[in-house]
Amino acid sequence: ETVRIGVATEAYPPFATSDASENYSGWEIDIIDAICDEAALDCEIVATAWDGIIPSLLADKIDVIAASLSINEERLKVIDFSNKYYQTGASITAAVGSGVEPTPEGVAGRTIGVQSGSIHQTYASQYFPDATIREYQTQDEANQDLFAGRIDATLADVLVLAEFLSSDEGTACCEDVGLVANDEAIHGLGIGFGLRKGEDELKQKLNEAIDAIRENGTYDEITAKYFDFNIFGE
Amino acid sequence: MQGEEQPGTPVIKVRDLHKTFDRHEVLKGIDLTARVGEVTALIGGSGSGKSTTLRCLNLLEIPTRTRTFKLLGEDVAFRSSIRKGVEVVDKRQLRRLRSRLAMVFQSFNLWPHLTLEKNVMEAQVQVLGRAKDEARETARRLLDRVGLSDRRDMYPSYLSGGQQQRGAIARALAVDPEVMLFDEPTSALDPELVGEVLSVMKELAEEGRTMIIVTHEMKFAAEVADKVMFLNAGRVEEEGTSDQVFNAPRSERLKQFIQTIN
Amino acid sequence: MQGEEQPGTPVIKVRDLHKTFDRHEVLKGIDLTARVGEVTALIGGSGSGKSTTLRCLNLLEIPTRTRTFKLLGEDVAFRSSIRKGVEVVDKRQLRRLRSRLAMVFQSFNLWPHLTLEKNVMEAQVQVLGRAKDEARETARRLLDRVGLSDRRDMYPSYLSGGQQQRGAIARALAVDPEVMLFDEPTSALDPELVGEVLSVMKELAEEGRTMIIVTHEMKFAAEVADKVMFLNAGRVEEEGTSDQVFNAPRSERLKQFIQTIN
Amino acid sequence: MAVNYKEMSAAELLALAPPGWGGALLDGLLVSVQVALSGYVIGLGIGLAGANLKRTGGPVVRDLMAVYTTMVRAIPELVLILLAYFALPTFINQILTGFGFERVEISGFAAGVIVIGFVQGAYATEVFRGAIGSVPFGQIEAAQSFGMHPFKVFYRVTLPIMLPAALPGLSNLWLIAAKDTALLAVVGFTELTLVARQAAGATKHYFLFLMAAGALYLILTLLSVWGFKLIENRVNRGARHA
Amino acid sequence: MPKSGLFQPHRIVMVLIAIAALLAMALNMDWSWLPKYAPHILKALWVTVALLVSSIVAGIFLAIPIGLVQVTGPRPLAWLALSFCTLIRGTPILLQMWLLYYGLGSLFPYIPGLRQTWIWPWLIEAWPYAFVALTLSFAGYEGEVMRGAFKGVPKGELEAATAMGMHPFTILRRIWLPRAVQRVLPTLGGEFILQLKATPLVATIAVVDVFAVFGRIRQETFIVYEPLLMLALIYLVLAGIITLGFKLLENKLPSRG
Ligand SMILES: Nc1ncnc2c1ncn2[C@@H]1O[C@H](COP(=O)(O)OP(=O)(O)OP(=O)(O)O)[C@@H](O)[C@H]1O
Ligand SMILES: Nc1ncnc2c1ncn2[C@@H]1O[C@H](COP(=O)(O)OP(=O)(O)OP(=O)(O)O)[C@@H](O)[C@H]1O
Ligand SMILES: [Mg+2]
Ligand SMILES: [Mg+2]
Repeated sequence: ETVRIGVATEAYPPFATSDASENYSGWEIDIIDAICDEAALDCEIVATAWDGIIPSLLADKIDVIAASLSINEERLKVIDFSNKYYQTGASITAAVGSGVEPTPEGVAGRTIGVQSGSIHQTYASQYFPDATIREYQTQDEANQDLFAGRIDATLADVLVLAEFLSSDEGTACCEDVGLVANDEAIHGLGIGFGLRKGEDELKQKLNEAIDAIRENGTYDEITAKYFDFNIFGE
Repeated sequence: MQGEEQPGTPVIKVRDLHKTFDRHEVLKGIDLTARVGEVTALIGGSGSGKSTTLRCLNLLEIPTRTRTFKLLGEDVAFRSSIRKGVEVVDKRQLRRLRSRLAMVFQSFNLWPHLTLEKNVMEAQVQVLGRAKDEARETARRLLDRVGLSDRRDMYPSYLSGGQQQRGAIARALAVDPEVMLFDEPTSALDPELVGEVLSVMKELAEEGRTMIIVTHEMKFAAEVADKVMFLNAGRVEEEGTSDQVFNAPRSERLKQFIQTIN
Repeated sequence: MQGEEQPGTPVIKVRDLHKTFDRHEVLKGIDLTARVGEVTALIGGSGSGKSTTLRCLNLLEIPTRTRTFKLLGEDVAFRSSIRKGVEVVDKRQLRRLRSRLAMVFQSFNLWPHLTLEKNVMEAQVQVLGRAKDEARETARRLLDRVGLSDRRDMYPSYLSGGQQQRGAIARALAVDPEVMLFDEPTSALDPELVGEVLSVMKELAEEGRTMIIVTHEMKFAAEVADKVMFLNAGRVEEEGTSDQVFNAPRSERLKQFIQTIN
Repeated sequence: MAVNYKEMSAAELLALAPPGWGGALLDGLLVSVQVALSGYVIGLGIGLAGANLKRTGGPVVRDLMAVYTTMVRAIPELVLILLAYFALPTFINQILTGFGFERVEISGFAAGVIVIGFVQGAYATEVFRGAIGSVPFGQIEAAQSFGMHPFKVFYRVTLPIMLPAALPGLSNLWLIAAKDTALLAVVGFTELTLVARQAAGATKHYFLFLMAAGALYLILTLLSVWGFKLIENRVNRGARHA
Repeated sequence: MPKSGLFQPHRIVMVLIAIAALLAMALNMDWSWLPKYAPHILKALWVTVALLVSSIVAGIFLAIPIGLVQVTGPRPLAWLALSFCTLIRGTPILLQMWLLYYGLGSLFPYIPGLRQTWIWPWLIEAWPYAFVALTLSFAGYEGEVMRGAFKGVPKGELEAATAMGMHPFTILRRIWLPRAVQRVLPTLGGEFILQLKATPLVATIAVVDVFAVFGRIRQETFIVYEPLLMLALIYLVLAGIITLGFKLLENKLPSRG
């Protein structure tokens, strides 16, 4: 039986982006391939709007969410997760020399772009009461607006921002101002595959496959193509 | 004041026909018998119920109450329910009977999206199930007969009123009706066009068609009708041969009516 | 066949008026003189150019070509360009002159979004710049005069045709026009309503108003007009006092026209 | 790996074959047209049925139809799409599994077709109702008096006679249907608008791709308008003042 | 239909069913999130209403000249207006919005010196783009409507004014425009509702309107039905208010003519 892997339609480089033939590529896609191979699962990529990715899982339109979804308490109430397959921090990127700092005081009075429905939005609304939060459908659009000067900073996954900072535009306009303080309740326990509750068999297969590719070197091999450091975390 | 029974097979026999619209009783017990080959003229003042009577005969209006309702030898049964009012029990019988009576309307009612020929073919194909070629042949023959063979590919809106009405007569003839019903077929026409329609109707009468005609053309009625019925306020006030009715009216109202008409 | 010049100040003097619509020459050289206090009736068959002549007089239509065009003592100058066609040189003069001629249309053309009183006030306020109170007073007086004082707060669509036309006359009178132009003011009315409008117009004529009237009401024209002009195919075919024109027509066409009218 | 879109010219970016996005845009257009067309046809069906129900149905049916047309025309299509895509399947499946049936899936395509058909149905009901009202009743009676089956009366007489009156409204509805497909982008359904946005996001050539999608929609609109003109000329054959 | 029709037996039953359904929803479903988000919803509701009203007002002001020049000329302007209407009506408003915000907006940073001007603070906000897109869209649709309305005013009524020597501008202001507006009034309620239905699209360009707030509620609570039903209800009520407003307005105007 095929397992439908839900990825977000919105570009989320370097983890997952689509080309003109609707082929998705990126680190996360490569990892999924490896895991499916390892677990001998017949996987099929199904693109879903990020905004509706959890409802899609619940509505049985997909079986697994593989869209850099952080494992956190709120989400655990509704869905189940595999073990983490990577973990990174959240950082703030701002215009060069803007004086923005990754603290509540450091962003006071500024406009911060976040992806709607992401943990970063939750974090920002909880910790940055004095900043104006602007919600974007995709992180990519937040980056664009940061480049365009329409927002002062953006809060997102450090790796995603690193990708942006390495692009021409990112290099030209912006800089990383550092990681925000960690809140495990929000940032969670790393990134895992989202599953419907009760799918224990599938969950176990995924967990075993994650362990296996970590062990046999496939994970590192793929990671080396995209990053020059360890992204698995502790 | 109903006339005595006469010889000949009755094709329509209706007794004590009542029709009420929203509490207003329009027909208050009409008796009508039409025999094969007979031409009946219905005359009467405006609002006396002539159209309603005619429309009840082919059941475009359903009678509110009636004792006998016999069309073409078949009894029509009605039933009444609160939700739907009175209706005919057997819908297929209704359609079958209607297809054997043909109606010609005051305002022609040719179908504007079909050419004249197609208008005449339509019921032949859709109701009688004739083959198209056969229907077309009949259509051409009948259009020729009413003097419209050169107009058969035109749409109705391009024809004069008289031409449209002759087309409507051809359309009615096409289903070989056993009875033809006419509701003031000339009253929507300009005076100079009336003649052409009446002459077609006169021919039909002479052929021995069974016809029931509502008309205001008294001269025409006197000439072609075997029987004339004078309606007044929903009742048959007087009835007889056209000679009796026009030349020896008995009731006051009929006398008055004949006077105002002339 | 133009009439001889007569005494009195001419308020309108037009010579050799031509008007062409899309290559079709509708007016082929009209001469017209209207004097103070004179009532001129324009008569003629349909399409002869009566309305066009009248509309040229207050320049709702711009003449294609004309020798003299004098309104209220002022010469009107025209210029012609390829892009805009013929137009009046001085637009302000145009508006000023128009405000001193008033036109009453066949189809009344009261403004439906304004009450009757507001209709009569509108031009007074917007064109003559009168104060609202003064305009309202004038409006009431004139509506009273045409017998509509009890209708002044109604919207035009609630009035009968005759009432609307009387309202339109009041609206025209409100700007104290020096000449009144009427284009078949009664022909859109039901026969029983014509009388009330004609009687208002007759009063105006008796008061000595200068009026030019296009009409098909020959009896009315014969009664009130000082001068009658008969138009035919874009030309003034015959012209004279109403007695001359109606009782002693010279041209064949006029004789024919008078015959068909009666 | 990742294509370097930076170096590519507009022509290359819009090329039909990948890495150009032209083919993807055209595929998106095709999908949009398919959804719009399916929804439109369903809408027409609902509209015809609805108009007849509104005219001849009992008071209860008429009121229910009124509730349907009013509600659907008042709620934004975007909200209806979300309801159809996320809430409707859960709801249906709760019922189905409750009765021991298999679960069904509502794909993005199905959700789009359902919503567009449902919305179009409400508008089409009104269009058809008005058009049927414009048919002289005598022409319908003439058909009845020949003993035609009511169904035939409708599709052989009433329908073709009312068509000229209905066409302008139907043409508007089609254009609305075609454009409403863009809303499916928010549930991640790959139609023209979403492809344009993906292309824009991937290449950073926002202006180019959004303009390209706009041009495609415009062409579709203009072609449709032209097509409806042709149909109109055809159905107006019998009318004296076509 | 008689006015007292509201109290026909089957209608009473229908209303009762509707009330029962609402009650069942209120009692059986999960509304625990409502108090927490109520302030956000109210604020966003204000955004929706403000965008709706402002874009309608501005759109109508644009639509009047757009409709007018198509009737009066001059040719080039008429042509321009027609093209504008075709363009707006021929493309989805979602796309227009994205074109303005992500397309046009992405070009501004490349304009040297723009960042230093007074206009920059406006350019970096999202709502001006939403406002402009909604306004242009409304102007495009209503321009077409106004064209028909201007054209539909009987010529004689304008000639009557011309014949009295009114200035063309006075005619427009006093006769033509009021008459045209009067003609569109019955259809305007429907157009307002269509515009209301276009407002949720602003959520896709980072404006937090009602639709966006409910998107966030769904994201954060993972509750699917309740927020959507509530959202539908809010739009129903807004549309109801518009309809009611126009009913009242129409009763105030002369019903004939
Ligand atoms: N569908 C209807 N609903 C209500 N009343 C009707 C209906 N049809 C006819 N009537 C009424 O029934 C009465 C008789 O109408 P009918 O048309 O039969 O008269 P008629 O004799 O044909 O008159 P006419 O010479 O004017 O055609 C009239 O008072 C008419 O108003
Ligand atoms: N705006 C126009 N464009 C083209 N032709 C016109 C126009 N106005 C009038 N005509 C033509 O000019 C001719 C004269 O028209 P006009 O209205 O002056 O006639 P009339 O004498 O008033 O006739 P009637 O008694 O029917 O009103 C007619 O042939 C008419 O078709
Ligand atoms: Mg009758
Ligand atoms: Mg005239």
